Amino acid sequence: MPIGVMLSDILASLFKKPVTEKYPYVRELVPERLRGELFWDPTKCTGCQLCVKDCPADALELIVLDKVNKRFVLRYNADKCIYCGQCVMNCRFKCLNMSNEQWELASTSREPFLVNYGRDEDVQFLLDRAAKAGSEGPCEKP
Amino acid sequence: MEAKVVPQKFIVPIGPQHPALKEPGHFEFTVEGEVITGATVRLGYVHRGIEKSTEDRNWVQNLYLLERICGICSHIHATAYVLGVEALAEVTAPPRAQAIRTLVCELERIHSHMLWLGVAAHEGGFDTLFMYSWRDRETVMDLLEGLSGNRVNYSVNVLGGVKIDVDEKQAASIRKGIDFLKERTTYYMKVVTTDETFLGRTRDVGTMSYDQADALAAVGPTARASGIPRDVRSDAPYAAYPQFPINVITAKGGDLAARFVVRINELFESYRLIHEILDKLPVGELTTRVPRRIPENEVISRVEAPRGELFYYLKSNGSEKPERIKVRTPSICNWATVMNFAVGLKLADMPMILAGIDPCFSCSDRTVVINRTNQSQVWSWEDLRQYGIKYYR
Amino acid sequence: MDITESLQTAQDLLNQWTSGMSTPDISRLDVTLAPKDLKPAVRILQKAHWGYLSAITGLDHPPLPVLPDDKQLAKEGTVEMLYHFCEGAAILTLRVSVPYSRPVIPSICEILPYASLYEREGIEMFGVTFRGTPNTEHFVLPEDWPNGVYPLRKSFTGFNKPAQSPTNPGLKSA
Amino acid sequence: MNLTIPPLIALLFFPGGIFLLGSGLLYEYVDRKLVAQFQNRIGPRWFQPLADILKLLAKEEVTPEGVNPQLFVALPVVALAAALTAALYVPMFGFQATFTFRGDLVVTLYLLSMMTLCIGLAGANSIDRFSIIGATRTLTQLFSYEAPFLLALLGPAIVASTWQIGDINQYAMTHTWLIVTQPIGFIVAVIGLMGKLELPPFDAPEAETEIVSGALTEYSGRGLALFRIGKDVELVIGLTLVVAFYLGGLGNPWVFLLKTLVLLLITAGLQSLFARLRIDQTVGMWWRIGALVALVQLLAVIIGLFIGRIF
Repeated sequence: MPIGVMLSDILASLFKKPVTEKYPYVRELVPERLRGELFWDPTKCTGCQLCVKDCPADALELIVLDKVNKRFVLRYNADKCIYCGQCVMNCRFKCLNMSNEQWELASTSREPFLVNYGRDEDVQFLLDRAAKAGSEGPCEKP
Repeated sequence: MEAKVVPQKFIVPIGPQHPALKEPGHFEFTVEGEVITGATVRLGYVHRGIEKSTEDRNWVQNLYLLERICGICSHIHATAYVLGVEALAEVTAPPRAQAIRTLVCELERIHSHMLWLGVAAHEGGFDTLFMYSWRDRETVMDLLEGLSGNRVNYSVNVLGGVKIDVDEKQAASIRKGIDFLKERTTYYMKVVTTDETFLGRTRDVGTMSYDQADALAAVGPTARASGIPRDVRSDAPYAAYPQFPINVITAKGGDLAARFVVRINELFESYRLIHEILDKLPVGELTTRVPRRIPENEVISRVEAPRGELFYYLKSNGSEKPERIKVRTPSICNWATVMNFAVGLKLADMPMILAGIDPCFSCSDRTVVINRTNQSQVWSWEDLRQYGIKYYR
Repeated sequence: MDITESLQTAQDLLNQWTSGMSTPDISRLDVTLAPKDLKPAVRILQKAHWGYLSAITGLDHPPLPVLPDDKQLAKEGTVEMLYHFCEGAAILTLRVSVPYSRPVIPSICEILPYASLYEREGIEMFGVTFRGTPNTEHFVLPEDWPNGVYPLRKSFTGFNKPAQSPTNPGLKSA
Repeated sequence: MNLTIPPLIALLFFPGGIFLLGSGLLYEYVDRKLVAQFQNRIGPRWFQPLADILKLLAKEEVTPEGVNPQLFVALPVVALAAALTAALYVPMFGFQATFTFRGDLVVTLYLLSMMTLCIGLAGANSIDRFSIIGATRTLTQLFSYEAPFLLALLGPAIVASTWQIGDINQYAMTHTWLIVTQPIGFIVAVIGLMGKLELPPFDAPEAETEIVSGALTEYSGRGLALFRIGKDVELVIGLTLVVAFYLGGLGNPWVFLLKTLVLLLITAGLQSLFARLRIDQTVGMWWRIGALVALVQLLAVIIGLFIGRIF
């Protein structure tokens, strides 16, 4: 009648280091394929909207300022994003990628979760337009 | 609470909030002393209305919605769905994609069974086994994270293939992890089959004979522990299972101990299969094109989730969105077995028996559309959203 | 038993009640039945040990919108219940269709007790009455769900106005 | 080295009172840390038990409906008081017991049982279903381990032919360790202690996966804090008794610390080694095995003494 079969294991643990990870004091390496925050490269985008169409969480919005001159701003709602990577998959021009460095995204305010990607002047133009329209800020949908 | 106790009918409620259940479900056990004389179940505390929501999203978006039915067996839901959609669109994913899907399925099964081993041990008050099995489960979680980039909701599948590839480095780390797990699993097998105190809690507890399991249409490891060789992976092989056949694991006992044995033996089977897939991984493309509009048809897709047979019914109407998606999860099938076997058992065994079928509440609850707040108003999704926005401002 | 053999057996068993039959793919057989024939059909399957009931799927077929210049009479909406039986790789589907005006299907719980959960779901989601089902309590919907609202029917698109619920007025001020 | 201390100081500060409470928390910490280490976890930080208690004391105490309020308030106080009183008759930390008289062993054992009795009553006082089931289990368990535990402590008392804890301690210090001469008694005493403290695997009365927190489900704030301190104090006293009787007595504070910690290591190991026993298994085990072997041990001791006296 064997009892206490785990005896050897628990005795061994007595002299082992606990396996508990001491995050955030000690950070483990994250895998290369980790899907963190989304980044967008405005130079390659053609404005096909495929990323927006298939986003399961409606986290993406492509604002077309000038279709001919390829002036786009990608509005990315990081708080809605479910980090599935479908947009990256959909993009035929490889202008989207998910970072494996930016993944500690928690924040106490809402501002960091709304990201406008694009050329600086385009983003500024958009913000100015929003300010002129008298709305509360970039949080409002146009 | 009423200020009196009716002695002849003493009901012990378990849930919706209860330390034994990490997920919300409500059970009422009528007890006499320690012996149970009646049992009822009420689910629906985490209904999210997924079946209805699918009708509002396109075929690609639904993949991620359905993947989130269950956090533990997310990949298998996505697999059932993509196999169904591919059948509707009359395309077949390339062999390499199918093999990688199968590989992730098996890794997920390992993680689910290890998780179950820990939970079941914890329900029996054996916290040491719980801690150890979850510690070792981290190995497979890390493998999945390294492979897909995420610990849960791997999003490996896309319509028509998979997103990720397995290179030699990945394969080597998987082989290494699996070999470590194999050694640990051998040890856990020894613990659950020989430790007298643990066997005292599992042997002849919640026994379900072959005929009973058959009559109640049990699925998955619950059925296989009663000797029913029911496994979709071998009955109706899908994905890469035709090329990589499995041996169906069964046990005779039908009690809790048998369910432990079946699940642990399935772990060994998964290890074997993973090695085999890695050795003979077909070369080729990872994806194939799937049209955005799916022709009108209906299809049934069955896969073997870690908990048992997962059943998808998909109906398309020729548009970008599905007409109807029905999901029947294995937990639903197995509830009947628990409720039928509770009577006559001891209250102390109940948490373990509940855990014994490996219930998944988020799997069982998935169809309600609208949430109810404590204000007792019926709120629409939009109202809730507005409320949430107001609340956080 | 291989797939075709299983399906042939099922077809033979059900022949007398069948009002329509199709094989959408190699492993499936769809059999259309009248509601009154459902119980004997399920009983004969159970007696012959043909598989197990894997799921009951509900399908809503709403009435097609009638255009003003269309002379055709509006067709009544129907609810179709699909009883999926699985045996190995073979899937047999019994299709039972009932009109909105009289959505009554006999319950199969006395033959297959475990069908209760699926039937309760059908009651709540599609408003089908299963005559003789042992338990009609809410299984997945909240207790104070309004009567006559069936979420999986196509006509249901959500509640727009927050309805007052009589059950718990005390918390309203919260 | 056996020191004496003025009674009032002994009662309030050392070795009773404040100091005892502090060491109770310390021992709880050591216990939790050891179990964590056995399970390959980190475990709590050193002030965690104290922080728990302070948090509980700062919280509102909810008196549930349907209980007798006086009893509800009084039971934790009585439980803690009984545990603290029991400490006065035990040679704590290597110092001589504050009070001592012939037969104080029996009184101590009864005072230690008060704690369990109070928990049982607290559960039965409530109308909560988990509490009532917990109370039934607590009291059932009380009746099962009490007799073997008593018998196990009786063995040393018989060989020392005294009912005074201090004298037994003296005897143990001057003779071969009783763990060698009465090994069965030692095992029964340790396991009995674990049953008394409702440590795993004997935690069926407060099995969280079945009945939430057993008899104490309805307790919150001050009441729960007092019960918990009481349990910690009882842990110290129980360890002290077993060490004094079986592990060669308690000479001075260092010996006391060392020996009790070794015993704690053993109990922590046992806690992490087994699955929780069902209440029927607990009772069965105690009466079928525990009581029997304790009785055999006792008989052996008596016969041994008898033979020893003849020759």
